[in-house]
Amino acid sequence: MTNVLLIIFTISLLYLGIAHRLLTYIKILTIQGVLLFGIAFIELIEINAVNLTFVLLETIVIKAIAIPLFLNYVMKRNRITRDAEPFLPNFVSLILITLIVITTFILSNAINDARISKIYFVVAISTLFTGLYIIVTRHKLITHVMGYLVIENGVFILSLAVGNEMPVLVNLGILLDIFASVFLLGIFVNRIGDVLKDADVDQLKSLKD
Amino acid sequence: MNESILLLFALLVPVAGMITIPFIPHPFRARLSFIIVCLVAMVTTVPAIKALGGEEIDSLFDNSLLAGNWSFHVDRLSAWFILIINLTCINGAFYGMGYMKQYDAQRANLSLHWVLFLLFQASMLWVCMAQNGLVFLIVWELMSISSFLLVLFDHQNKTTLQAGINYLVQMHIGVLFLAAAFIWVYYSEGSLEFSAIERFFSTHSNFWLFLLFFTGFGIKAGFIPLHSWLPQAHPAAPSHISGVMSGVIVKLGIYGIFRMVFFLKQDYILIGEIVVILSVLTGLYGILNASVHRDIKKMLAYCTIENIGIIGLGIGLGLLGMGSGNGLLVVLGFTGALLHTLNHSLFKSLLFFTAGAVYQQTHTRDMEKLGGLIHRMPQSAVFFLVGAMAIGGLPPFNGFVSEFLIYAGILLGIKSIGIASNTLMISSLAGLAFIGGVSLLTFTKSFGTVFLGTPRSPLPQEPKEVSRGMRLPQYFIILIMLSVGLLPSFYFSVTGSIVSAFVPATAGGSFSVPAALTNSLSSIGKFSLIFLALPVLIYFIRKRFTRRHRVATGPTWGCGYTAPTAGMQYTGKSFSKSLGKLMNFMLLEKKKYREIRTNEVFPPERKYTSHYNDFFVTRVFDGLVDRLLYSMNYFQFIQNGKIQMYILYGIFFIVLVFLGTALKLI
Amino acid sequence: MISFILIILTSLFFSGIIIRTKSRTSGRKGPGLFQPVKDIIRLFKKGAVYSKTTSFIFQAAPSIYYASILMAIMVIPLGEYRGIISFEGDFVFFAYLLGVGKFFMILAALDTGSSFEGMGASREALFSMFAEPAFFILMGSFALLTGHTSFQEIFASLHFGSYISYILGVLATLVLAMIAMVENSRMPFDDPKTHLELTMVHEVMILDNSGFDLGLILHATNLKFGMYGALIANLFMGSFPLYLTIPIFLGIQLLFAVSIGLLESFTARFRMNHNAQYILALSSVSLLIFLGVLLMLGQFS
Amino acid sequence: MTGIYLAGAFGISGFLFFNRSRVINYLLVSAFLVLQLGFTIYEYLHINKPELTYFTPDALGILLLVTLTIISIPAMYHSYMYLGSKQDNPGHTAIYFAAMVALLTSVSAAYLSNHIAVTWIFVELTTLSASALIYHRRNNRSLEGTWKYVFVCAISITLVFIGILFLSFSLSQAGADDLSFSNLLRKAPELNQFWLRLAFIFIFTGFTAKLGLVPMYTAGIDAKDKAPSPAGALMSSVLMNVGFVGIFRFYTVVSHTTVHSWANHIILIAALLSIFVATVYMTKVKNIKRMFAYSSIEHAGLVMLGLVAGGVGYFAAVLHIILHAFIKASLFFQQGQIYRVYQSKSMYDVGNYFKYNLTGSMVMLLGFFFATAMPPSGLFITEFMMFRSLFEAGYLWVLVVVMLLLTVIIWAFGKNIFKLLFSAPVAFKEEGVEKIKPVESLSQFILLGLVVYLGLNPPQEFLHLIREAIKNLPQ
Repeated sequence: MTNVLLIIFTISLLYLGIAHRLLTYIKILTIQGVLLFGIAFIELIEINAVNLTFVLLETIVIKAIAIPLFLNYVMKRNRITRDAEPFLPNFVSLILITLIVITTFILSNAINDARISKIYFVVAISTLFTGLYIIVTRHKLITHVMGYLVIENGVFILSLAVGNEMPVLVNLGILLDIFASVFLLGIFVNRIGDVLKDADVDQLKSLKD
Repeated sequence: MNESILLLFALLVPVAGMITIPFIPHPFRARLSFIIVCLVAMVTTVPAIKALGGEEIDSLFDNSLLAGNWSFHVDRLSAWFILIINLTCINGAFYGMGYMKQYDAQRANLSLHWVLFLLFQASMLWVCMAQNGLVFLIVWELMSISSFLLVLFDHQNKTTLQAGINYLVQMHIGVLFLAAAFIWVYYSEGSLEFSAIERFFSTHSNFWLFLLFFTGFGIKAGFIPLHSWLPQAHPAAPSHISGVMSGVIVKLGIYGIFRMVFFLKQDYILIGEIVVILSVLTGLYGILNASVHRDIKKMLAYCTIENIGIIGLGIGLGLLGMGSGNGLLVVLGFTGALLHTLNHSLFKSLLFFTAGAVYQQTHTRDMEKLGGLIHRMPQSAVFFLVGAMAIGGLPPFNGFVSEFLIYAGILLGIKSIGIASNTLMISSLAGLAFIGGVSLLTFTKSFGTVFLGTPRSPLPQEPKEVSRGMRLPQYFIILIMLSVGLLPSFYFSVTGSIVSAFVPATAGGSFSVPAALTNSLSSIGKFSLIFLALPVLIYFIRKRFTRRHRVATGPTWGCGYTAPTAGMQYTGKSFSKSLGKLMNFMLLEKKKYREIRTNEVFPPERKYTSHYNDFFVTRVFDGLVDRLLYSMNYFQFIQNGKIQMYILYGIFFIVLVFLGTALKLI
Repeated sequence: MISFILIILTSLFFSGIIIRTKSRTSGRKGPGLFQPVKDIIRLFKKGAVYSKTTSFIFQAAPSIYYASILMAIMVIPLGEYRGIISFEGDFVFFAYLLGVGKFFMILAALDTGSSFEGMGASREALFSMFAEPAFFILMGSFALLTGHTSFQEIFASLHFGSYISYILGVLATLVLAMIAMVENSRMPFDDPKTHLELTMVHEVMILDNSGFDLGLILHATNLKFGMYGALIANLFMGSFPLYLTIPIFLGIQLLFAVSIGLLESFTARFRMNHNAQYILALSSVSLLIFLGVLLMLGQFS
Repeated sequence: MTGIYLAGAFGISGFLFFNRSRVINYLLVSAFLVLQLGFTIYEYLHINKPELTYFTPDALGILLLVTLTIISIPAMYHSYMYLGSKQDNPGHTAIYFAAMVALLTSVSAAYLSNHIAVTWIFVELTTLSASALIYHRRNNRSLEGTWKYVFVCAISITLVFIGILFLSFSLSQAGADDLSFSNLLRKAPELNQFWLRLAFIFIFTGFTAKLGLVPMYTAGIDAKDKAPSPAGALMSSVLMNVGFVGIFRFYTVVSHTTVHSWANHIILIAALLSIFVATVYMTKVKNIKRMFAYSSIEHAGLVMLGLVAGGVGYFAAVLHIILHAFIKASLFFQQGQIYRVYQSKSMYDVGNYFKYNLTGSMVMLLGFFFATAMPPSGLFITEFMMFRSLFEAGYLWVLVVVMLLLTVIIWAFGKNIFKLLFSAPVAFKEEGVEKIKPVESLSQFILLGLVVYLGLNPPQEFLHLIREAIKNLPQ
């Protein structure tokens, strides 16, 4: 079952590559949150109840509901245009993300570790690099935040792989990522929106040598 | 009194002075600085003289320094250089007191200057005493830094800044070479002590390590092609600093080379030949450049390069002597070099001091703007004249003595077996003679242009003779110069004892100086004295003869032209123009002018300027440095302000490491 | 001491012979043999005119110049008989003494502030600079050949034996003679009888000298001739006894003077801007001598 | 004590945040400094005694903690100078001090933590508190700097987290759960190579953002540039050391495994590239603060080279990073005074500083010599040792390249510094120039004096601590 969810998750990454609109991005993030909820639920069923509740709350409440709503709000407030404005055509993005997935697949062959399921590794690393890819190839600040959220999702998947043994790590990661991503990035996108009128990365290129 | 305590004083006194000077009233700073310079000189001269007498002094500051003990050692070689340093520094400080009066308004700057002068002297002294590689490098760098800051005194001037930074960077490169050499020694011998270098030389091939040391010290000494800091830094510094720098700092490069030479155990011939060739080329290059430059201090700086060539020639001869086991050649070469080191420090500081006097009175270093100063500053003119004669190696002054020793060495070396060394020697002989000829041309030109004739351009103020305080040290220097010129045997015996203490018996160290040589030297002294008297005698006779004759004065004979102007005089540039033209493959003249076109019926006033560029700087280094800096432009995309790129670097790095690992590259 | 006296004697009539030779070749009778000396004595008796721009250098220079030549002459030996000054490496002293004289003459010329004299001084400095290496290479070669480094010992032990040595002797004579020409500013490097200041070398330097000073300078020139002649003569004396060497000396001086006269009569001077290369060629010739010496010593085998 | 310290310091930070009174502000800051000092002394006396499970004051931690405490006092002093010179609103001042206290506290905690995850938490906290400092001026540029810094650091810290996950994979293979450094060190030979390599790449790359190495150094430059100069001083000294602590501790673990030489190569590449990038920008940059920031990059690269070379290089690396912190801090403090004189950081606007502020210009001059490792700077000794270790480790070509680059850096650095000190500035009006009191430069002289003292004649205890800090590395 987790495998199915993880594969769906990977498909969402591909979709991310070809999505035109920011709203679609938000939707994908919501879907990913829900998927993560599922995976976490199945995977971490054995750990203690408090931790489990915490993880589940984080995924469903924060990742699937709060953040998408917040992003929506930011977009409306700053009147950010709906287009994602990638540097590269979506077609190329699709190819590259596919390549990322394939590469991680090949790479995962090197693992001969019975305790860690390869699929977690593949999906997590693909997610990580897709997130980085999104950051690098998109124009807007808000897409950077979205890319960062995608990376966080990848990290979450990765932490699930050891979640059974070290729930502390999972919790820690989640806690601080919530803090960093939502609180800080949110505030800054707001501020930048206030100060710069158009949350476009183009305006943030004055600090250079 | 224990000598190590004296040495400790050499550390404490300057530091105390450096702390005190900024806090005492302005008028006393220069004087206090001079007093401390004298004090330090005193406490170091005592051990130095003892060491020259054979009592070497060892001193060990037990220190928890990471590098082990700070060992200091005063042997004869150090002593010789310590004496030279002290002599030049005292003269420099004394002269500087008078010279710096013109900058009295810049109080902070002056105070810094005198503080640095103390550091400068102390660091030079410590360079001569340090026996541990790391400590040596530290004091060596301190010396470079303090001299660099002293050069920067006139920092409002843009060229001064450039020259200073150039100097700093080149000194740093020198230190890198030295550091590499010491590290190599440490790597193989496990110690940074100088004795480890000796051990290294006795077990390894000598050539490459010596090359490293030679390059490092050679930058300081100003061997071509590593000389380019010298003609820039010397003119930029205040004159007494140029005097001390040229008189001593470059000599410490020579000191280093001497140190290493005395550690050598094999490869004498190869190293000696390389040193000889390089030195002759250095001498020729230096003097040829000196002959064409119109900036008086730049001329002197190039002339320093020439003299380094002569000293290097002596060292090379000594090495060849060690290689062939010819004790006499060893002694002639090394004593010639050591004595010329002293001589050059004397006449070069004298010349720089007079140049400073000229600059102080006229505010220009451009010889072509001067002229006829002998009428206004007769004493300075005589100083310069004496300096010029001495530096040209003309008897009865000291330059001749050391050059004679080197000539004698070459003549001895000619007899060595093998066509290669024969030819090398005869070429050095011709080179040295040629250097002498060009230096005659250079100094007649400089003296003639600056002091003789009539003033070539109006000066901001009427020049007058400089203060007594500035003249006194120059008299003192001339006195010592004459003593070397007239009593060469004494100085020879001192330097000879230094050499015999260092050269191992296997390499011709056990030599006895033949009677012919001592005879020659005493003859030189004797006949120099006669030569000093003979013109006086003739002049006296002439006076007697012409007393009753009618003497008239009139204008200079203008060859029929009756309205000559000062601007029509032969200039320094035209004086050396023919030489410059002949040597134009090396003396790169840069002219700036606009031709008159055929249709210009009434051409407007126009200018013609020309100056000479340093061959190595223009043809080699500028291009390299420009290309290096230009290539930096290709990497300016890195910090481009795009945050996506910044993230991309991380991805790239990780991916590259992945790939590298997968492909077994890392 | 003998050589010193002989050279002084020679100097008295050296110029006379040259002038006489030149007159004869051009079909004139010419002045008396001692006319140049009489001219000098006349100059000694005359008053002087000094330029207002000059300083004490100008007045002192001729004396120093003269003294330097006198000192230099003292170094010259006569065959086995050493000069007044003689020590190992004395020829270096000799060369540098001459340098002192030249140094002051150049300064004196510059002291007048005349552009013509500066020009002459510049040329003098340049030419003598190029002549310097030739002399040193020559002496260095002899030092290698004989194993000695003082004039007297070199000349005393200089024996011409093989055919190479004759070539060497001829070449050495040529080089020394040419150096003498350069040092004295004679044909073919300079024409003392030229009438255009722009083309003069030595003569233009002393334009402003007059009276006693000029006399000193002129006599110094004669002394210099005698000195170089003596050097050449020494090449051929070896260790002959005195009754042979003095005639040889006088004969060679005569020959030298006559050949200078002939040379000046039948050749034209070099182009000024080519002078440097001809003078430098002397160094190359001296190098040939050096190679010859190496051959003689069998170092090529 | 650690608990008390953390609670107290964060408490003070919180109070500072809400406090608007000047007097109370002084009191709180002094209280923090006293607390910091007391804590440092306490930890020094209780070396190697674990507290709260996750904190152990080991030698390295103590060394860096002392460094931090020494720098923090002048940092606070210069903060008052800085804030006093502009009429800031009290809210901003409150945030500034709260953030600074939080920054110092989290940095201290990060030094002492013995658990990689705990280190990670505090490193994340430093990012947050530093961002408040960078944004202090509240203009577009500082906003941009803050945004970049936070974003790049967030990514980097995520990478570190991924690395920690991988590390835990490799560890669970070895059969233990504990991610404390001592445990890792104990289990080092048994760690799974594959996961360890992955962990190393990610952790190293992540920490480069703090230490200032290629590849993630980029945003740090903007941050140091835009932060007020006392904050810049902290970022370029103590905050850099946090990155060093992270890498150093993990490197110590790695050095006992089979991937040691592989890790060395990665570090070597990063270090060389860092020095190269620093060289490129030192020659190009026209902003004093950015120049200092690039100089920090250079030194971070050198420190890493020392680690790579091993042997005496370990010693040199630790000494170097400590001395560098003092030098860079004093340079940044001095930069604050320069800004007060010229109201500009651009090389084009400054000049003749020697005339306007004699003592300050002396600091600048000495700082330049010290930062370029010329005697009597202690860095001369450490760089000499590094060169020695590189030579001994056989990295001859690295040595040559580094020497060349350092020469270019000296040239570029010197050109700018001497322009600042001695050339007359263009279009600068002398009338309204603020007179800087010499006493304001005192702290910088003390810091520089420390560099000489610790470099040329270090006390035995200090040397002992450094040797203790590197004792776990293979000798």
